[in-house]
Amino acid sequence: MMEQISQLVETLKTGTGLWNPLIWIVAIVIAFLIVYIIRSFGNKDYKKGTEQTKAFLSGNPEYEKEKMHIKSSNIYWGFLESLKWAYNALDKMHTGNVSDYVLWFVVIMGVFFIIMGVL
Amino acid sequence: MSIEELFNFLLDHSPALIVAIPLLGAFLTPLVGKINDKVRNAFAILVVAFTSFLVFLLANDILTNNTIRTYVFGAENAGSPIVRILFEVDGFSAYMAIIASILAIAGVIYAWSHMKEHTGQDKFYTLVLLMIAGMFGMILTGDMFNFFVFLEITSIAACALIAFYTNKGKAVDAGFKYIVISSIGALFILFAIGILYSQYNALNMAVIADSITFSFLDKIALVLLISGLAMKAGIVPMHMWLPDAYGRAPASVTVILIGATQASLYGLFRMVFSVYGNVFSSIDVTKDTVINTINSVNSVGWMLIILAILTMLIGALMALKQSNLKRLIAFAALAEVGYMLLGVGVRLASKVSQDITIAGETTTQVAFQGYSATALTGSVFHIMNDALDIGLLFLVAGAIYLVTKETSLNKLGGLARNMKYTTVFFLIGLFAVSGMPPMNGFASKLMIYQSTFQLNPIIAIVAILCSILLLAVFVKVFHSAFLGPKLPSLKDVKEAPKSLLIAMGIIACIIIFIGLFPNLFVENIVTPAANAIMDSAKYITAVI
Amino acid sequence: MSGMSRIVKTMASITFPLTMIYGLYIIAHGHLTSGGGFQGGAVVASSCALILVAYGSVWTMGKIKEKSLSVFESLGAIGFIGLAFFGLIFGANYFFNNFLLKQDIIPFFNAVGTGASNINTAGIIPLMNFAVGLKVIVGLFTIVLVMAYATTKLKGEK
Amino acid sequence: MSIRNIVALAFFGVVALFLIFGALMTHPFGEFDEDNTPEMDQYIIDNTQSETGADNGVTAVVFDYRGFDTLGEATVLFTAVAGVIILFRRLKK
Amino acid sequence: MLFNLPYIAVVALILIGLAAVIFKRNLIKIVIGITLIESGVNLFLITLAYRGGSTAPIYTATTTEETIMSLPVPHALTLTSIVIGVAVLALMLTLVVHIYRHYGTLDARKIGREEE
Repeated sequence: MMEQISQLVETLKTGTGLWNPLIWIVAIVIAFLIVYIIRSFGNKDYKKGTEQTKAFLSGNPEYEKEKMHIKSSNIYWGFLESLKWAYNALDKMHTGNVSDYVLWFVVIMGVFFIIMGVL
Repeated sequence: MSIEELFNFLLDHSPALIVAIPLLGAFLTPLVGKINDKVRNAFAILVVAFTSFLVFLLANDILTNNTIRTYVFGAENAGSPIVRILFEVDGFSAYMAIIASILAIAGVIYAWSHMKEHTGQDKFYTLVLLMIAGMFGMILTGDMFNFFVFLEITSIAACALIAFYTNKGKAVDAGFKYIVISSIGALFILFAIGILYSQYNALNMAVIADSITFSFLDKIALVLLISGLAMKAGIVPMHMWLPDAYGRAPASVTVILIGATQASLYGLFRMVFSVYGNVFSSIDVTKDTVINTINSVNSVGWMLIILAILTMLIGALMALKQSNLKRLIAFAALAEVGYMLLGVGVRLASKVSQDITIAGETTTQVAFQGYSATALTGSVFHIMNDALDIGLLFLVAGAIYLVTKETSLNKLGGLARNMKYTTVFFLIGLFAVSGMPPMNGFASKLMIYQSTFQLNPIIAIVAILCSILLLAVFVKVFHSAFLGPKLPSLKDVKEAPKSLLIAMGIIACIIIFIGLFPNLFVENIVTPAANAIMDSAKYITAVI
Repeated sequence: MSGMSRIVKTMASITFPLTMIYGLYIIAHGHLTSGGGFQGGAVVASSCALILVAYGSVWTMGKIKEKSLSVFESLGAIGFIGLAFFGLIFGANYFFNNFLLKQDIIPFFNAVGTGASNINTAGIIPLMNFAVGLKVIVGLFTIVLVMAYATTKLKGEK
Repeated sequence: MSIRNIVALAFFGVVALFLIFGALMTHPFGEFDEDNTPEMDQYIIDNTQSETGADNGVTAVVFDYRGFDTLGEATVLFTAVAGVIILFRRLKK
Repeated sequence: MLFNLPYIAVVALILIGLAAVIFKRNLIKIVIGITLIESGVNLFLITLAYRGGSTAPIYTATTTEETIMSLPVPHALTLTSIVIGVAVLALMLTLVVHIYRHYGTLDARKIGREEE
């Protein structure tokens, strides 16, 4: 019985590294404790129902909730815009055409044939 | 007969029964369906549960004793020459069977509520059971042509199930693409089987592996096998059928479809490491094929590495762009397949031969680098993690579609306020699929990173980058679907039905268990499987 | 697909029994002469398809529904896999065991062929031929019938 | 003649070249010399009557030696019938 | 060399089918191409069965000791692969019918593009 328990908490060794989730969990709990202590320091001069709790959008009025929800196609807009060249190529690649699918199969087959035949 | 004898009987015949019982259930389903719906659903769940019980019985025996079981159909022993079909179950087959059984039972339980308001449920359950039987047959068989037959069973059943929503044009189109792709791939695999048969007059994998000489025809057969199975497994750039099929199929089917794709990947592993084991995994310098083929082995390994990097990058980048939830998860699944292929590529690329001089005489020595075993173990481990994580995410997506009838992420929002359990399950899947500690995805990805880093640091960096991209993708999904205010169109959504929650809960519990105790899992289940796939001589001598 | 002219219907109804008998002969002698369950089943299914073409799919669907056909097909498949399962119980306890051969408890199909054609041989192979034959007949005919009926409805819609 | 067709023709030619080479390297049609004697098939031809009792060697292979393939084959037909029926089903209850 | 003509025919059939799948736009023609590939593979399998001057592997009253019989296993494989081909063909045609219902066309380039 005891060795099963010990086997549960053993460390996974990956040749050069190791990984043990239980130690990680303990570490993360300690980190959260520290964060909570630091947070409790700033907690004294916090008053409910005053200006502090309102959202401050640099003076602009606050929208109502439905307007503030960001649609998923707007997220990472900058990333997609900066990688437009890659995405154009990928979109050109993904034609929904069955013949192109089979053509890619033939291309890969040819590449493997060349590798195998040459070497 | 006593319970002990019964267990021994079941264990002895389990390789046949694991395939035969789902088949019998599928043949019986149209008759049982005449009674009523609940009895039929319970019957299907019972059949799959009994099959999973047999799978765990068999896997327990094989993985603990580290043996290989063979089962001959229709005779006591295989005889010589081997004319009969025989199943050969080693550690890797048992490992894949465990994955397939978990996915199958989750999918069948999930389908109870998910398929409620659809017609033609008799045929639906028939096809699901046939697909499960084909999956197990592909995994357990030791005969090339039998592998092809079960591949076709899986493909045809999966195609009919992908096109289940016949009132949607895209679903039918995805089904057509899938059947075209899979039939062409299967036909080329059959062509390769014919080439091998014409040379060695044998259809048994072990016999062919024993007598293989890496001649020109063998090279052609190997190319046909690798390309066909890679297309079935959805490797870039032959992946385009995969998002269509995964995205358009019912969620309960998609989970089992993941298992079918993994079975094709299993076929790739088996063909490369067992059937061509004399070339790829053997280090016995007395065989001249081992020494002469180092270059082609390394080049195939680098080719697989390039394909794996492409798979990861394109999967992650395309997933970032999608706004259809199931299609997005399908691209993420594609990226996950790349990690498994990376391990195989690293293993093959690290095979070296050097001449060492001891006391004057020079001897040639062929060996794999030390890290390659870690790479293959990590990729074998990642097969199970990927199946569980992606399966859980697809189940969540199906639950969202069931309660909201929406697939576009732009029309979703604030679901966390109404669907608490589903949100928790999605969070678990998110952390797991993007390799965040302490979930299971992190352990396997860590093994792959570290072994790949020793081969070439840039590859490891790219792999880590793709993992980060996956995290970004699913954070976007979590924000836009679950967080935010209640949308007026989704005011009155309910929590998902019970059977969906049960199915998701099963997979989530397994994910957390593997994540918390990775070493236990790796030592007792993954390492025997990886050793079995790496040792081709044992696979051959188990039959001959 | 509506029915064809009277001549075609008459000729089809004359040819139907002959083709069916020929197919059943091929099924029954599968273990002695060339042929077997699949080939004979295909012949019989083609004769049924001939009737379908001659009389039209609507008439045929009125005669026989695909639900009953699928029940028959399930019966054929269950017979086939059931024979395989019987091998677990009788004989040497192996799946797909040819348990009828070389035993005297069940006195039919248990002889061993000796060159001359002898119908009473080959163990469970004739029974499997019959099961597969039933399965193939019903299966192919169901495919043709369902596709013909559905496409007929399609023409009706437009 | 688009760029796609040119690429397609190129790789198509590569595949064709290798397959034709393979076809020329296969053992001559219908000739079996010493180094490739068909042991498995010869064993079946010799023992089909004594082991399975069937005069027809092909039926012996289909239903006895490789009977499990035949089960899978029947299952494929069953699957196709189920698929055709489920795809042409009525969508309303 | 001349005696490899059947294998050349097999390769030709497979390549014709592959070309039909790649270069044709009509879905029906793609299906025909797949059946061509399949018939090529079947021809390859049944070609492997032949031995010089051999008869069918069936024992009849006229069988003697010196009768050469062709190999029985490729016959069985071809039978299985033919039945599988029939099943795949039925399913593909069913899906083509549905695609025509939804899109009103059979041009492979006009259908199946994922917009979102």
